[in-house]
Amino acid sequence: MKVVADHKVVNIQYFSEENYVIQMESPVDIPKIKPGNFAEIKVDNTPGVFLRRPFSILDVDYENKLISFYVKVIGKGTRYIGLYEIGDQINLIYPLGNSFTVSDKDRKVLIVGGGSGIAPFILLGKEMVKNGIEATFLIGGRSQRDIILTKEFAKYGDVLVTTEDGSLGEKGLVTQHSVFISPQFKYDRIYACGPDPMMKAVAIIAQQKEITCEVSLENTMACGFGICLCCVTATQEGNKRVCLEGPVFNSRYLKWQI
Amino acid sequence: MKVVADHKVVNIQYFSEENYVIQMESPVDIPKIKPGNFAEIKVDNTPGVFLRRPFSILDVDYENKLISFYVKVIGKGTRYIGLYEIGDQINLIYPLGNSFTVSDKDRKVLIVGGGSGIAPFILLGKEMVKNGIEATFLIGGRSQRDIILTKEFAKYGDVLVTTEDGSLGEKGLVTQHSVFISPQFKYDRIYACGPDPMMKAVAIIAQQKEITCEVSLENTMACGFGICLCCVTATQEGNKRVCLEGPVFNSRYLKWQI
Amino acid sequence: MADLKVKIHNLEFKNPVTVASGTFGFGEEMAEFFDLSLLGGIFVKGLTIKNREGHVYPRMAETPSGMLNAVGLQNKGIDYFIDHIYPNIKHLDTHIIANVNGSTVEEYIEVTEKLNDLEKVTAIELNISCPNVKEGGMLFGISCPSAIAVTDAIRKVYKKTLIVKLSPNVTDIAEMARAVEGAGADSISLINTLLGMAINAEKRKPILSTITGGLSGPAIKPVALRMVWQVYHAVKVPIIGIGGIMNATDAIEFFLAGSSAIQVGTANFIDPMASLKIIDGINEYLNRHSFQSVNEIIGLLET
Amino acid sequence: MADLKVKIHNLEFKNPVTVASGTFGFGEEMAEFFDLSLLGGIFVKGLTIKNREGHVYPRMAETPSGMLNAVGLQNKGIDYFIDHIYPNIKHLDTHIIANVNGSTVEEYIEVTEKLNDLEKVTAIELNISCPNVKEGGMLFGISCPSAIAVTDAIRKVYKKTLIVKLSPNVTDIAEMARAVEGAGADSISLINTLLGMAINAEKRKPILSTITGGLSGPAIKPVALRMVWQVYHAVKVPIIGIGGIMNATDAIEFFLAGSSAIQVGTANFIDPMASLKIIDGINEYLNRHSFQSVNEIIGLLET
Ligand SMILES: Cc1cc2nc3c(=O)[nH]c(=O)nc-3n(C[C@H](O)[C@H](O)[C@H](O)COP(=O)(O)OP(=O)(O)OC[C@H]3O[C@@H](n4cnc5c(N)ncnc54)[C@H](O)[C@@H]3O)c2cc1C
Ligand SMILES: Cc1cc2nc3c(=O)[nH]c(=O)nc-3n(C[C@H](O)[C@H](O)[C@H](O)COP(=O)(O)OP(=O)(O)OC[C@H]3O[C@@H](n4cnc5c(N)ncnc54)[C@H](O)[C@@H]3O)c2cc1C
Ligand SMILES: Cc1cc2nc3c(=O)[nH]c(=O)nc-3n(C[C@H](O)[C@H](O)[C@H](O)COP(=O)(O)O)c2cc1C
Ligand SMILES: Cc1cc2nc3c(=O)[nH]c(=O)nc-3n(C[C@H](O)[C@H](O)[C@H](O)COP(=O)(O)O)c2cc1C
Ligand code: FES
Ligand code: FES
Repeated sequence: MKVVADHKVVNIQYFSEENYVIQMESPVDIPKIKPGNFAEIKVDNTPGVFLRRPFSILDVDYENKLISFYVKVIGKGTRYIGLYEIGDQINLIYPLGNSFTVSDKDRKVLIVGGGSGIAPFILLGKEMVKNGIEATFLIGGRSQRDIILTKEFAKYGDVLVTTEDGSLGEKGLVTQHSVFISPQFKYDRIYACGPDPMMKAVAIIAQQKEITCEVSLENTMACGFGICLCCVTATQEGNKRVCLEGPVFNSRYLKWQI
Repeated sequence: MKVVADHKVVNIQYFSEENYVIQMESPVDIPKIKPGNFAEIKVDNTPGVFLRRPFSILDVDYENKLISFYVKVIGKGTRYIGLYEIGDQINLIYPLGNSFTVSDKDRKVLIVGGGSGIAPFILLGKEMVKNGIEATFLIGGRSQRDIILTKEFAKYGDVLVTTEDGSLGEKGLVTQHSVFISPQFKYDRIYACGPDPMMKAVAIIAQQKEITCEVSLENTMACGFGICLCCVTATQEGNKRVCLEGPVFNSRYLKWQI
Repeated sequence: MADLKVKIHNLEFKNPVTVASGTFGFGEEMAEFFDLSLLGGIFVKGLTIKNREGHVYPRMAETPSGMLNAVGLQNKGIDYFIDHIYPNIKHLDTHIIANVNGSTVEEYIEVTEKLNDLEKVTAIELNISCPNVKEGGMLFGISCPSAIAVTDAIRKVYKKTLIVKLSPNVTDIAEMARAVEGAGADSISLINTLLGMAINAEKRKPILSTITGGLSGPAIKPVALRMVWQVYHAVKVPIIGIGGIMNATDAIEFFLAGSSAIQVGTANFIDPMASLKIIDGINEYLNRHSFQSVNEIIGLLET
Repeated sequence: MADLKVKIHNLEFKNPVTVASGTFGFGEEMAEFFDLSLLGGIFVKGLTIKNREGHVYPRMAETPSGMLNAVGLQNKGIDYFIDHIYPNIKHLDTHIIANVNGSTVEEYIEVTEKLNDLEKVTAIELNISCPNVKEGGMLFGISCPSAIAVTDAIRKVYKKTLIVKLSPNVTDIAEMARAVEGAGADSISLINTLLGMAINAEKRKPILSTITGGLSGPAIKPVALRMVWQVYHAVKVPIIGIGGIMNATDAIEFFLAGSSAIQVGTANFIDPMASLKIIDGINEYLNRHSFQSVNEIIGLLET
């Protein structure tokens, strides 16, 4: 069964005006969350916001019933969520969607995140450690201020960084990082989440190198749990719901115009 | 010109869960407010609230640019206004509507208020004192908890009270108060504001006693400043806008079904 | 507990709260939220004769108190429904009503004929009102002669309860209702979505891939209520009210205007438990106002 | 500062932002808020041949992101307008456009003929779309032959700019638009209100004294945008877009869909300064996107 419940805001940490992590307390035991799962957040009392908003689950603390999200301000809803106060109630539905494949056959994996696309990778990092898989995180952003949570990622693997303005890590887009042209480049799997062009570029590289690549897609969702058919993406087997058969897809399964 | 501006909430005082006074600070000098004038309050971020809500101006402090309202919780808007926090901004339009007649020919007046209908009578009381007119306030409510601001009214005249359950003052409706059958009953004018049936009952008594009676009407308003024609009341001279030609009318001018 | 049972034609519904076609999938996904047998009925996602991929992305736009959709009747076709979906939902203790679509009268007939044999599909809802695709039949639903033609044809091949779903995109809804009643509809459901459009001003492009789409949600409730009320005064068959129903108060309004049952649509997206809450709320209202049965308030509006 | 001038027929508007009939009175009350000469134009409250008291209270109901009204064309009649209102507003440096109503073609003609002589009334808006009263002519506005009849009759007696205001309560808005264009309309304004209804569930009564009323506000914006876009592709005359415009972004959407000017309606009730903010916002948008003139974005939607 899914959780549909009001959650109490217990912490909001701003990294910049446009990035924050919000943590909430669940009134019930949190069911097992898999890396890539997301939640639908109801944003109350916000003019112009009618539907829920989907967010990847950043982290969970099962013991203390805490769940957190990393939010990047895009519009009305994402701005308003960050204005909640400690103690306010927010209605959540989760866990939604499928999750990233974690295979104990893998030895080394590359995890590529851009923007709010890093959100599902804390939970993925934990799974990697649990399964003895060596993870490398490649995090990209426009500038230094967009690169957050690197200390957290460092707990689960190596962290590489690119920024478009060169203010942190290598200068350029994630796909221009030297790791891709390094002779030591040898990964069993690549995971990517971020803006579409970034995921497509990563998928192309993966294809060239014949490495399995899983991407987590964004999409405009009305429901988030499979009943409206608004969120489809074209696949080898026809249109699939990003919220139910996704958001994680093997990149070769997608009919992307790459 | 009218004030159309965001005002800062500086105080909210609850008398009960359903009654409060909210005070706001104006960013500009407050123009002269006459007793009976009202304001249109914009209630932001409240689902289901699309239009502004009209409220009589309870009191003004010109020097400190403070304006206050007495609000009785009726539905969504009136509940939400009371949940604003100190420092929040609320958009107001005022002064709107006409006002009670203050005539220096009057010696003694009776001011009858029920429920939130007492709101315009603080400013009216002040005018009475200023003009040397002796005012008697007759305040009615369901029970003791509905009778508020009596100390304030006492500054401007005698205060009589009725409650339906007899928990304060005389038991019964305002119109059943003994003042009306007292041999000393002699007023030059009666003012009334409150629920329609109450105002009608007062108007009938005034008519019988041949005393001028002014009532302040409520009405569902879309604009509050005369442009939508949604708030009309039938008068001897046809439909008049309660927000512009009113809210104060001589009761004999109205085509009430009394 | 008030009596919530209502009748639509010769079918008894345990309560008047059903879910609208296209807003509840085929029920399967929603079983993760609550016991579907609590519902009065489930109008499943629109069915067509063949597999349809629907429209390309983007298919959705948020609007003030509503949304536009351009799903375009994505479904795997009637045969897939019969073989792979029906077996999973036929055990439910609620009415399963198939939403039938076609681009020609023949297609409507073909789909309907295949549904005749499904014991647990106790009724069909003839969708002549989907604004999104030719197959959705809005062209049938906006002119009397064609609405009569398709209803009449289906009436001839379908013996169980025939519900016809009307489009609000017409000048005279009462006339449409009388037309399909005359052609044999056992019940009328309304409204489907209003044809609307949304634009991204910054990109200077329509938000939907199809440019226009179907408007649903609370924004359309005043139009839906008005049409239900007009149709209630135009026909004798029971009406199933649809359009922006978010809570029990909304549902009560539709009963008062003349609906015998209601469909919860877009509300399911925002609160998957909405229909259960509405059932509870209706009961609470009936008790509070001392009605024994929901039937007492159908069309009770005092005008 | 971008060039905000637009042309409607042979009239130049200093900017494309006007205010909708019935939502701005006759301007007089609004002069307390700002200098009315800043507006592109003022569509004054609907006029009829005789004094009309309008409908009895209640005339208004709030709805999700909108409102219903049942004012019923309250006005003191055309003669009163000419004698007592026109003199007070004729000095304004903006277009004053009279909204003409009637219950018969003759009444429309009578009102129009009296307006011919008012120099500062540079255009009339023929209201064949008020859902509230017979005199509002919605019956004219929902069938092509009658829309043609009244437009044609007025065209014969009115030499200045003739704007015809369409009702959205029709099956085919493009057909209506072509009909009135063919009958001589110089411009088409749309949409008037959608016919809707609101119910007080607790009292089991309609909220409006007239049971049904006209729905306006952001709720109807998607329908309005869709109709403007359809009409833009159906006629050659300039379109004045109306429906739920609350801010400059909404206005831009209407220009992109094909409007040459817009009317701000219900928004005036919530923010009397809305139209001024919209003028500023349009200018800001044009500058930000490097357009020289608002004319460049009319109908620019990339589909
Ligand atoms: C499965 C999934 C997981 C997500 N996880 C996260 C996360 O962990 N952290 C995070 O910050 N964001 C995440 N997002 C994105 C997030 O849902 C959107 O940023 C949010 O819904 C925007 O809401 P808003 O009200 O702020 O923007 P709005 O005011 O609704 O929109 C602002 C602008 O952004 C566009 N837009 C909004 N949402 C999307 C979208 N999903 N795709 C494309 N364009 C869009 C709109 O068209 C509009 O132009 C996720 C999305 C999905 C589908
Ligand atoms: C000129 C004027 C001055 C006013 N002064 C005050 C004041 O000083 N203090 C105060 O507390 N209230 C005052 N009111 C009343 C106040 O405006 C309403 O109580 C308020 O608008 C209700 O808003 P809401 O969102 O809480 O209720 P809603 O949720 O909008 O409505 C709740 C219920 O109350 C009914 N209702 C709401 N407003 C009215 C109304 N005006 N007339 C009849 N029925 C109504 C609705 O139909 C509905 O059934 C005044 C009204 C007017 C017209
Ligand atoms: C995403 C979506 C898909 C829909 N698909 C169908 C459909 O397949 N068949 C149909 O008859 N109606 C369909 N509808 C219309 C709904 O059944 C309903 O008539 C409409 O949404 C109005 O109700 P609401 O405002 O409660 O959503 C769909 C609506 C939405 C929002
Ligand atoms: C209270 C009210 C009164 C109206 N009166 C008229 C009128 O007299 N003549 C007319 O053509 N339209 C009238 N309208 C319709 C508006 O001009 C406009 O077409 C409609 O409200 C849609 O625009 P909006 O959503 O911006 O309000 C009225 C609308 C409202 C809300
Ligand atoms: S968002 Fe509704 S099916 Fe995916
Ligand atoms: S409320 Fe608009 S005219 Fe009075």
